Amino acid sequence: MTAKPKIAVYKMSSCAGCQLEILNLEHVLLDVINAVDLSYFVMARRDSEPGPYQIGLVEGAVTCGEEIEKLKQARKECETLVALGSCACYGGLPSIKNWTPQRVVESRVYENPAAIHSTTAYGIDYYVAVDAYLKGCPINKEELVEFIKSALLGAKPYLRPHSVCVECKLYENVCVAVSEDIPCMGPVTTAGCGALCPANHKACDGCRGPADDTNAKSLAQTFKEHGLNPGDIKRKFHKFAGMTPEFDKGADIL
Amino acid sequence: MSKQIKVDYLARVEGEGALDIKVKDGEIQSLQLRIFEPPRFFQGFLVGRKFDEVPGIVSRICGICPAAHQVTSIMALEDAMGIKVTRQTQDLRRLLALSQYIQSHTLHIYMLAAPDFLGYESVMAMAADYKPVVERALKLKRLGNDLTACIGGREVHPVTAAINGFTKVPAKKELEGFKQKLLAAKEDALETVKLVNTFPIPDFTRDCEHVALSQGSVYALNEGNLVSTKGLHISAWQYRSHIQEKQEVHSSALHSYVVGRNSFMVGPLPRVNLNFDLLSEDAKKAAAETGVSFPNFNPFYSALARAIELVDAVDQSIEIIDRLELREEDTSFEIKGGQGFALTEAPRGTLYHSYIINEQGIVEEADIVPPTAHNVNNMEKDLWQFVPGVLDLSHEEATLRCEMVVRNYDPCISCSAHFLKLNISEV
Amino acid sequence: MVIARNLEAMLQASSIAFLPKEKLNDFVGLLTEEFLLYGPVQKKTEFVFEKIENAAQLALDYHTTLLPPKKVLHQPFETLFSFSEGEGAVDDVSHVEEKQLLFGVHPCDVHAISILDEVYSHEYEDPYYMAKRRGTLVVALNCSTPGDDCFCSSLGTGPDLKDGYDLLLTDLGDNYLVETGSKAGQELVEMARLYSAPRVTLVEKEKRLSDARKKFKKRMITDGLHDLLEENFRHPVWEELMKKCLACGSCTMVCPTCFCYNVVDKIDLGLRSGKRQREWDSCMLLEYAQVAMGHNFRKDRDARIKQRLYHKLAYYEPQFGTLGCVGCGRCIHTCVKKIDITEIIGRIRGE
Amino acid sequence: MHNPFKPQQAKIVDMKRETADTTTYTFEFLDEEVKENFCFTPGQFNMLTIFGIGEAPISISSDPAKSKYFQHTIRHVGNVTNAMVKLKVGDKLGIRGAYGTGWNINLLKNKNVLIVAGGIGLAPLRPVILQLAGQRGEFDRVEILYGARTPGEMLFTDEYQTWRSKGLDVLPTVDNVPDTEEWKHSVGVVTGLFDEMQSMPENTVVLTCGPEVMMQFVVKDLLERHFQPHQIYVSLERRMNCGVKKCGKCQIGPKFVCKDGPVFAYAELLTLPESVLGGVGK
Ligand SMILES: Cc1cc2nc3c(=O)[nH]c(=O)nc-3n(C[C@H](O)[C@H](O)[C@H](O)COP(=O)(O)OP(=O)(O)OC[C@H]3O[C@@H](n4cnc5c(N)ncnc54)[C@H](O)[C@@H]3O)c2cc1C
Ligand code: SF4
Ligand code: SF4
Ligand code: SF4
Repeated sequence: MTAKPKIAVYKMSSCAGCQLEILNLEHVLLDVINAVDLSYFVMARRDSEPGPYQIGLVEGAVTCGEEIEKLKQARKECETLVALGSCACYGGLPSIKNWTPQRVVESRVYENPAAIHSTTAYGIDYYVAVDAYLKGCPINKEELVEFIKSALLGAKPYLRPHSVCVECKLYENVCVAVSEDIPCMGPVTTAGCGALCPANHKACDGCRGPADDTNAKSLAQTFKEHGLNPGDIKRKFHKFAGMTPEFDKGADIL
Repeated sequence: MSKQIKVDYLARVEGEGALDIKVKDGEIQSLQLRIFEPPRFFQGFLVGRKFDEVPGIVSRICGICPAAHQVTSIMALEDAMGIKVTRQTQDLRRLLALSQYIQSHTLHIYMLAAPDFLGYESVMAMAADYKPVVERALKLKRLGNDLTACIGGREVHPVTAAINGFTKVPAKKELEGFKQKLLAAKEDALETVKLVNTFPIPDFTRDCEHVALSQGSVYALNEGNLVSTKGLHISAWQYRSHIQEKQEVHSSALHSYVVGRNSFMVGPLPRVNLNFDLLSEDAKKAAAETGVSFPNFNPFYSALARAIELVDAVDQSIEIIDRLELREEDTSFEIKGGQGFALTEAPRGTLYHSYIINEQGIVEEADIVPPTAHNVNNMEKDLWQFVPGVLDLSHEEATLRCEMVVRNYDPCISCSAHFLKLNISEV
Repeated sequence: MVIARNLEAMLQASSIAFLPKEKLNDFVGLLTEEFLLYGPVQKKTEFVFEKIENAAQLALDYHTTLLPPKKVLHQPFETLFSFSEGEGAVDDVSHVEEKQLLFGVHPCDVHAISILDEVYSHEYEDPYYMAKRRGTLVVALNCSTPGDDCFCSSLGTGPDLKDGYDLLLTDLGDNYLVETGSKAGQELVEMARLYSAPRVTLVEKEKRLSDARKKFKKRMITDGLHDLLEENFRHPVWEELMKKCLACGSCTMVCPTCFCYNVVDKIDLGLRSGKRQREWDSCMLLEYAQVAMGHNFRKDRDARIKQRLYHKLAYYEPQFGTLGCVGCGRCIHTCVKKIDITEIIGRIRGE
Repeated sequence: MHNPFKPQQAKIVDMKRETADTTTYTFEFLDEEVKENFCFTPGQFNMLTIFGIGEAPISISSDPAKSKYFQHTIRHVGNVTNAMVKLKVGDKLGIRGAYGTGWNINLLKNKNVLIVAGGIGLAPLRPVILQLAGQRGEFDRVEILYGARTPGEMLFTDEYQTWRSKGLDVLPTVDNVPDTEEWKHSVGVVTGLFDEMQSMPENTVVLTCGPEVMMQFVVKDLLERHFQPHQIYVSLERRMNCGVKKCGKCQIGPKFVCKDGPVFAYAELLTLPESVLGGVGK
């Protein structure tokens, strides 16, 4: 085989949970290290090898000017740029702040907000071209491994594009929406997590963002019929992926 | 002669920080532990969200100790609504916390600290020469993660912990399976203590206040009062009257201190120092065999304290699994407005959450202080004392040593950046 | 291909016996010695088919399970074969017939299994399904309390059953009436030394079933269904459904007669070996009809909704000689939007 | 039990780059018995496997008379087909087939044959073209209209001469001609050739394959020229994961494209409720 592909891990505004998932690949970590070169990975190593890299994994939302610069640099030095996790895909949880005027949010946290240079939280594709999206908060490790393997094979990875409901059915979970009347985001959210929340008897929180052919409006309507007020519905859609037009439509219900 | 120690990206810590020290004629001119993670405004955007979203949201403050944030926020909210949980819920939360100790301590000892002491740049580099050691680390870490996933549904950002209980209680059979694995892991934990005890520990002691939760009857994790080596003894609701933050000109981070006194340290070393007698018998025995005495004020022994806690975590987990009967419980409750407080011991140290919620359950105010925010002040104080002692070393060596001082704390910069009120000095 | 529907074998074997309820435990115990036993068990507020070890686990008064017993024969995930570098495909997946038994299957699901038998043996045999099927006995259970969404009585697929089973139970209060439908079933009766029941019990059975028939809340008129649908391909109901439907795929995933699957290769990190797997797929999903270069033959949600309904109600018949719906009501129950196949047909009929 | 899902190992014995994104591969099965027994009719397809990546349905593009060494002409567009680019002569991969219902050569006997192909769509038609050429006397006029995007994207260009010498008419056209290329023939979509062709509806059978939109226009224009739906045969493309009527993906109405097709009489498609190739549907 040819030289091991070089991988860089970048961090923007995030909790580091997605990159931790790389180290959480214990059962295959040594195989991963055999197959690829984690060349730039500040969380795990002191020395870093300079670019260019074949694959750049970008974690986190972009929330300030420095990050925009850093991101553009990353785009330049990576052949394939991957949004790692929902923050990088859609702005993630940090994007909740976007729905309140920036000044108001800042003044809740800082005594002297004038010097804060925080920008609207966006996913990375707002600024640069992105080749692949590993959704989830955090990402699903299996999908990451799937992605790495496909990259080694030069193929497009199989990442589920459909709703969480599909996986709920494959694992025969009791549907929290139908059987317990708990408002669930599963029908509009991308699968790939193994329908984790419903499997744990909890509504899907929409962390993986809109699935293919999302009909958020219709789901929001159902939420309303089941007694949620507009504030509740807004909070559901303006959460991990509120910046996507698909979920924004759900939040729009009156 | 002037010298500059500059670490642009502090490696093997969670989050992004830098270290900048300027020395002139043997004297420190400036010392900055810079945190350049941009703020994410959790405390800002929590306002207006519903109380039951809080655990899931605060979890995302930190991917390394999400369960600690979740459980602490849940306890603060329960405090606000006057909810008392069952013994089973307490035990499961404890077990969840212990699983995170196992995971996080193993990660720190083997992947973040060991390379420093054994002379490698990373665990990946170490793997070539120390394969069995690395494999042991992976095994232990996986066990911690698996246990977190079993109780919490997932290792990073678990999902089951909820107000007044768990959305899903693990099956007794499942947990019993873990007992066997934990029994087997005990040996690995003891080996870890031995390994850490071989690390060359710099001779460095600094007299500072060590702060931790203390519960009297068990090794404190998420209950008890906050106590210290200098006589602090308060409960969660008194936190703000005793612990505050101030801005220092030389640093961009806000500095936590005990009112009327100084910076302080939280984390495994203070915990072991303050609660040594409550460690499991085997943990105490393992500690005794190292020949290191506690209480101990050399921060480089933090890794050893972690290893000792690892043994204790394994023992405690087994104990809890043995006594848990596990049945589905009624987790319903009534929403009430109010203010609540909680203090817990996350793997990295004391964590504080407090909320005010209104009658509809909407958050009106949130106050969160994570362990690293507590420690930053102390890290800098350590460095002020430490740096003069390494000035004779090569630049490279001195830099590494300074980084190690920071890594002793296993800092979690994402956490701190999002809660410390950054020093925003206008130029 | 005929399985357990072999009429001749059936007639020979046909006999009736009693299984007293207090003997159920022993009977199930006996079965578990011989077979991997799957039966309905309770899961929270719902029911699922699961491997069972004793009768106490069974919930025989169940309504409809979340997934049909299909999941045992055509599994949600299934390995087709493994492969390795140089060797190509290695058929290491045993096609040996496993001895298993589906216990307490409702008539609608028995019918659905018969339909799948047809699908999987039609022209090309599917070795994975057929191996499992050949080793599987079906102990059916007539329905006495249909669920809110059931409409099998409209389709003649329930609440009673005429064939497709090895044994057929009917709850008569203190006893189950046991009818044999195959030689294998007869052997079970003999093995368990069940007492034969007098013919008059069949009257009692009929009474219970006619009580059950009165309890159905939903119905679907099937007369001229094929033509009705053909004529109404452009009915306004489709556009309304397009606005309503979430395209989540649940309705097809739970359907006992849906058989579509997707295939994925799982290779290991060394890239030298792996396995080929199939998993359930759904025509309700956007990717289903997508081909290379992004072209999609059913991009619009209404096209997919129509595909599902037409396939069930108009296309199965020319393909497999039977309607593709057995009236189990799962697709109605599972739908977050409560889209209801019986209402749609009613609507088109102008009811 | 015979397992229809298990691919047989086959070896690449020859490769020929046709265009920038299309290659013709010649295969033989490794197993002697499989090689001996393999046969196919024009228009049928195989399922090609690259282990670890997946499977794709690909038509057989060679002469059915020489079934021991069969060919596939593959356009590299996705996972499986792109992985083929990296293969060399001697490399092995998995193949199973042949599947589907092809062009019915018997229906063409003593008739005029009009072949209309677009892009890669010429590949599934090549076996029938070779058969027509081989048994030339049994058919009346044979006309091949072929459109590609550019001259460089035309398939089998070195064979047109032979086809013509056997008495088949070949009319090529391209959508456009880049400055770097030379082109002496028509420019424009393939239906533009209808004005130039000899074929009239009388006693003619049309075989067409290409992108769906192209076929849609072909059918529409031919109908306007009074060809009847039953005279027109089309080869459809659908997603397929099995090739043997099990995975369900390729269904259109009660038809399985993998078995009842991929070749259909247009008249048959018109009976389906779902619209195919611009047919109204019911
Ligand atoms: C009967 C038939 C004959 C064909 N003959 C040829 C031929 O001779 N030469 C040629 O170059 N192409 C042919 N194709 C098209 C070819 O099958 C697709 O281009 C190919 O499947 C793309 O697979 P991929 O893995 O490279 O692409 P990807 O887009 O990565 O496909 C992934 C999966 O999607 C499915 N898929 C995607 N596109 C198609 C498609 N168009 N048709 C069916 N399944 C698809 C496949 O199952 C594949 O496993 C034919 C298609 C059919 C249905
Ligand atoms: S629980 Fe949620 S994700 Fe699962 S099937 Fe129900 S609605 Fe869909
Ligand atoms: S169920 Fe929903 S919230 Fe939970 S992990 Fe999956 S996508 Fe995220
Ligand atoms: S279409 Fe609906 S009612 Fe009919 S068999 Fe399928 S799931 Fe049951």
